[in-house]
Amino acid sequence: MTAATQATTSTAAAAPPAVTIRDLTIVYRTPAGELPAVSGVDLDLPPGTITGLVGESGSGKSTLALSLLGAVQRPGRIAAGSIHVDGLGNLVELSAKSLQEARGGEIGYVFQAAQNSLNPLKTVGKQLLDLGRSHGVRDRTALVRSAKELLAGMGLDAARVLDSYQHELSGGMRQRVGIMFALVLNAHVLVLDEPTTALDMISQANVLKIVRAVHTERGLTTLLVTHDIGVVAEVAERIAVMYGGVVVEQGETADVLRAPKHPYARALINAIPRVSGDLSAARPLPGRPPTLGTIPTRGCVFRERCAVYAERQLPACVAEQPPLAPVADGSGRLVACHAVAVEDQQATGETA
Amino acid sequence: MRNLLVRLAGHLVRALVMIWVVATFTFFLIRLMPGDPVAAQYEKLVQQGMSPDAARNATRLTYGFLPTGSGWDQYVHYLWRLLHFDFGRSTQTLGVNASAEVLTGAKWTIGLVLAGILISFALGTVLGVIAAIRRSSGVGDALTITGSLFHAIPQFVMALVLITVFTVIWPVFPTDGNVDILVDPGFNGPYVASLVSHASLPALAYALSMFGSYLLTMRSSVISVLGDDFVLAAELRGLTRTMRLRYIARNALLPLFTIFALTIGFMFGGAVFIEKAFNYPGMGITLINSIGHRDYSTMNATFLLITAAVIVANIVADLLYTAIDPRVRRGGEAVA
Amino acid sequence: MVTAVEIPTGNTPALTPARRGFWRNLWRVLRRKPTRVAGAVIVALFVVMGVVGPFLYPANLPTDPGNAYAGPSGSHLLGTDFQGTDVLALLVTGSRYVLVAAVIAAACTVVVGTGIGLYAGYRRGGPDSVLMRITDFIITIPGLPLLLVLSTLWKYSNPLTMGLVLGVTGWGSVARAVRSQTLSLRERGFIEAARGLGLSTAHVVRKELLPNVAPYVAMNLLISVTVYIYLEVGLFFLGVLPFNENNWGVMISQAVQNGVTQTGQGLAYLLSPLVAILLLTLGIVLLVDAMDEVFNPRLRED
Amino acid sequence: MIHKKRSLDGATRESLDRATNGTGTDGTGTDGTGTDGTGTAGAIEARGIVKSFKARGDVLAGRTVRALRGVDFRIPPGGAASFIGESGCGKTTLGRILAGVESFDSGELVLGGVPLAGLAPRKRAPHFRRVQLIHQDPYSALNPTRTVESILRDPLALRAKQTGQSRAWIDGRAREVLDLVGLDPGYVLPRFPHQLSGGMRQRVVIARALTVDPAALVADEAVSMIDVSLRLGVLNLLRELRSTLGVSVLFITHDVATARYIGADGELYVIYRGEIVEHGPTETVLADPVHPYTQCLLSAIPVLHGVEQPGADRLAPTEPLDESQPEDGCLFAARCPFATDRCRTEHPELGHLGGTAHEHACFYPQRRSVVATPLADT
Repeated sequence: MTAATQATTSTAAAAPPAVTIRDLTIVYRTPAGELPAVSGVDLDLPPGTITGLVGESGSGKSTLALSLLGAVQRPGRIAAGSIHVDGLGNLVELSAKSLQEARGGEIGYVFQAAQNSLNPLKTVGKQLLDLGRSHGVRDRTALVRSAKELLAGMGLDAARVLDSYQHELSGGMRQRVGIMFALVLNAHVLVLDEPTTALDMISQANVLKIVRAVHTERGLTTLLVTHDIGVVAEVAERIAVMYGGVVVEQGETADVLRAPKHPYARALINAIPRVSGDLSAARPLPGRPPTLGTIPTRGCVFRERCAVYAERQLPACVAEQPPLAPVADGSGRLVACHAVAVEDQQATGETA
Repeated sequence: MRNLLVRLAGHLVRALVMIWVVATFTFFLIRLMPGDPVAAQYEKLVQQGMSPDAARNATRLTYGFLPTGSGWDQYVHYLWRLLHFDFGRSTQTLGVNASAEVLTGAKWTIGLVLAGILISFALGTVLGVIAAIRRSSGVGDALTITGSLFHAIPQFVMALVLITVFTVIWPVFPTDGNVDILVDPGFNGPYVASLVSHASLPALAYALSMFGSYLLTMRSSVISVLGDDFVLAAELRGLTRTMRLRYIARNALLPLFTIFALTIGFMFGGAVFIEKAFNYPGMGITLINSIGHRDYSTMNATFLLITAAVIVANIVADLLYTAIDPRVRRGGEAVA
Repeated sequence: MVTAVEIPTGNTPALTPARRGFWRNLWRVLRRKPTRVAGAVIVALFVVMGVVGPFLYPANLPTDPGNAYAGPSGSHLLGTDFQGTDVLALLVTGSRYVLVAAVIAAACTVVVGTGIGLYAGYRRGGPDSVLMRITDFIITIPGLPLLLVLSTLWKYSNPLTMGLVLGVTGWGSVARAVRSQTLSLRERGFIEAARGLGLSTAHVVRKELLPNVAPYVAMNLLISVTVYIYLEVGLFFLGVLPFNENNWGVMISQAVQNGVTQTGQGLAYLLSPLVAILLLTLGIVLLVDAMDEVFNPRLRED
Repeated sequence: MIHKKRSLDGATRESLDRATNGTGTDGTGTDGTGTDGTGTAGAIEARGIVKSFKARGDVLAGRTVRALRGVDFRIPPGGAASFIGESGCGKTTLGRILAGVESFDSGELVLGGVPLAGLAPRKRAPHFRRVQLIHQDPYSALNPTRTVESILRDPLALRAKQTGQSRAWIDGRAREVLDLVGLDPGYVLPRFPHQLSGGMRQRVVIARALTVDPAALVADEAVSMIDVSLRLGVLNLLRELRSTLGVSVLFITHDVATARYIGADGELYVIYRGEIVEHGPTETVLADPVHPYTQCLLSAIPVLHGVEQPGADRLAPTEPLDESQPEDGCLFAARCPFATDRCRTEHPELGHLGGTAHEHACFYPQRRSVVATPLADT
């Protein structure tokens, strides 16, 4: 735990993280008992940075994103851990009322573009007023004005958009309206859940450009949740890779992409076809990602598909899930792998 | 707005066609009746010594049908008179037009049906929302089971049970009729009280037999809306619970309009059972009596009126739906 | 990589597990909840009652005017009616007409409704709009008044005609629902794929579409039975139909006409058919709960 | 019983023979199509395919959307072609037309040397059967109420009936096609689709397509709904089928990288608003795109910073597609960063670039390096 804190403070200057997640465990009640979707996750979001959270289906990334708003949906619940948000305190301990005010107020959330995140029976403008009413905004004209500024800044005809129903907006427009709703009350933490899934390349590039722009303009702390490493690579300074409810690697995006340490991160990056370079470098990853019911309860969650385990058969891999620990190269990288830890020990042993 | 007018025009055309088909159907039904009552009446009058023309006229007045002439002539004549709301004369109540006979009954039926619908709709939708939101708790289960149970009980069974309980075992309500005949009609206390006490049980029977289906429909509609993305989005945007409930309820009510129209039709149709059980002199009783007395003019008029009521209810529901749902009202893809 | 593939010959592998395992599946799904077993038992009892029951009693039940409106007792388990006839005997002998008519009507509804719904949804275009106009028409015409009007022409004297008339006037909503399901299934890739593979329309309808609407159809078959029981019993209750065969509706009608609801005398006589109807409904509702699971492999597995 | 025991590579060779020569050697492949013996069996040729849709909803306005405005291409037997473009460009419609699922308004389609325009719809069906569509969504492409075994048996039983094969042939062939797609028949056959992963389902879909010995597979965003770590397996399978069975693969996608992975040695077609705006060997077009639309599209691909460096001429994202933009001149003019007055009034036709196989439809073709390249030190 403390190791993780040290690691991030060393990279992100002196500023304390805007969001600090410690030992977070989220379980879902199923007929087979309570199963963890997220187990013992530590994650820091340094202020003013975009962090990309990458994982496949069932990795727990969306559950983690929801927990940042204290909105894990039933039958899930936060079983352990804490989520400290700058200026709010520990979200896990907040009252329902303060949580409701924090959502949309301090922390903005943007849905996937393909999802219909607007009430189909009300215009955008009416829903904006509902938002204001829910958050006790007195000055309605100011609210509408800042909404219009945000929309215009994203290249939309603000007046027309406010007078539109959801079905009258295109996918790209809905996404921008979503961003407006997330930020109109001046939230300083922004969570984007699969913001570009189901968009084509050009729309995706547009949305990412906007995300980047509002992020810098408003000095946000942003978490971008996606299955697409390319999206993270394009906009995020930091990346966290999740698998089976666990963060397996975390670090500067360029570092991780250049030299991934965790076998899953490495395999995932190698499994992506590229637009240039050697095609034969791409390698498929055997097996399939685990679901809630099939995440191994003992040992490393990635063991079954792990090339390193297949080769070296470390007993520790079977015994316990490795903790997310800093690697010895001093890059501030965090990796949860027994093999990497052993290599580090050997390396330090040799130099000593 | 244009969408609304186009829709309305389409509805009217379809409604007219449907009423025409039903009218044609009853025309042939009555003419096909064993021993064709119209021809029988005509022949009887002629045998009694009336001139053929007089007999033809008299028969026509009674049934609204020409007893003689080509089938086509008779049919056109019948339709022409229907256009003038002339259904002929009642043969059970002498000297009264069939249309007047029906309207007397309709007055009572509409009152009952409206009362029943309002009560059951309000009860059913509110309980349906609760049943959906508390669906994983005992309250939700109990409501759902109650809903299915009441939904499954036939109207006449409900009526008979109510009668048995509230007039036999625990006699607090009058058994039958619409008003105490000993009370002076008019807008006075005793008369209104008598009206209300006579209407209470039948209206309750309607409400109890209908609220279950509203409850179940509302429940599944709310559950489906709860799964919509915008509900979670509203929560994540920090909308208050009240606000979110309002969003959910309004969206969930939309599909209920279709059901609403169907139930109105069903209630007019099913009025027969409850009116019979309570001997409440509405359209249902009019229909049964006309059939019992082989009063074809009244039967025809009642049947056509009930059909028309159902069609109108359908149109109104659809227009309401159009007015409420912006996806239909304001272009975009029509929601079927 | 390359391995010889042994082709099993002479045996018939599990070709159509869905069909062969239907009854076994049904049994397994029923056992999952005691309420379902109870439902199945109730329905089975009524079936036995309708099939065997009438043979247990003489064609003309004995009357005993001296013992009218008797309450339940050892000799008359459910009491007697206004003529002193045993109510249990009336109930048992009267079940056949009711059940046969309801089953015929439900079968009619499901066959016609599913057929028209599938055809209209699959063909779309012209045939679809014609069929749907007819369906709208059938749905909109108020059913009960129509049946009453028809009673001036038809005598509903035997369960067959009763069932057919009920079925012919009642298939509209099934057709509409099956059509809309078919339309949405059409958009699914597997229908397109089947046609792309050159499989015939008959195949697509029978093997791709039908299994997917089957749960809905089966549920409707059961629910229709209850609805038709209400309707026919209700028709007799209204007292406009002539009757020459004893059935539950006649019992209720007679009880009301003889003033049971006014005097409270012979309540058992009135309540017996009502309770029988409710019990049968309950049994069917409990069974319906199992249908979805029987037909949907996704729910069947744990 | 020649089918009693047969090795997989035997079956493979047989399929290969059939696909390339169009002649069944043992009677299993003679369904009478694609056997003109001129070596064009399996070739797919489109000439001026045009398709319009009536916009749904507003009946009175009756707006039509022109999905395809005269598309030409030819794909040799066993070839690979990728069609890329943003959503709404008509690429999906094109795939559906090739597979016979959708009709076309005008133009000519030649499948296996047989022109289809003159044929009655009934006569077209067997030819279209040689082109199988692999859907984007493997979840809806398989009937949820049936086991994999019964899904595969139906088309095989139809074949068996036509060619007089035995039941054993059906069983054997079902196992063969599963082997071909890398699935264990013993595991997969008795299972229902919902019991399989997305990747496995997509393999079953491909296996089902193989039951009719197709000349071509049209894969429409075939991996976009599959988990990232499983995608490459399915892509590799499509590549393998090309080389082992000689099936041509038409890959329709907005994801340029997967298009390249499938068809690096094939042709790349860039579609914009129902028109091909650029075409050429895949690697050539990616390395040296000359049409501004292609350049915009390729510029939009995220760069894997740390591993790749962005192309020197990478363009900023253009506005999204708007079908109401003018159709007079170049269809891309309104969004094009380089458009001139000529572009807005005159419509450029597809033409060859300096006598090469590289075609484009732009008045001002200009090579720009927009695609990211690998960093040297990795």
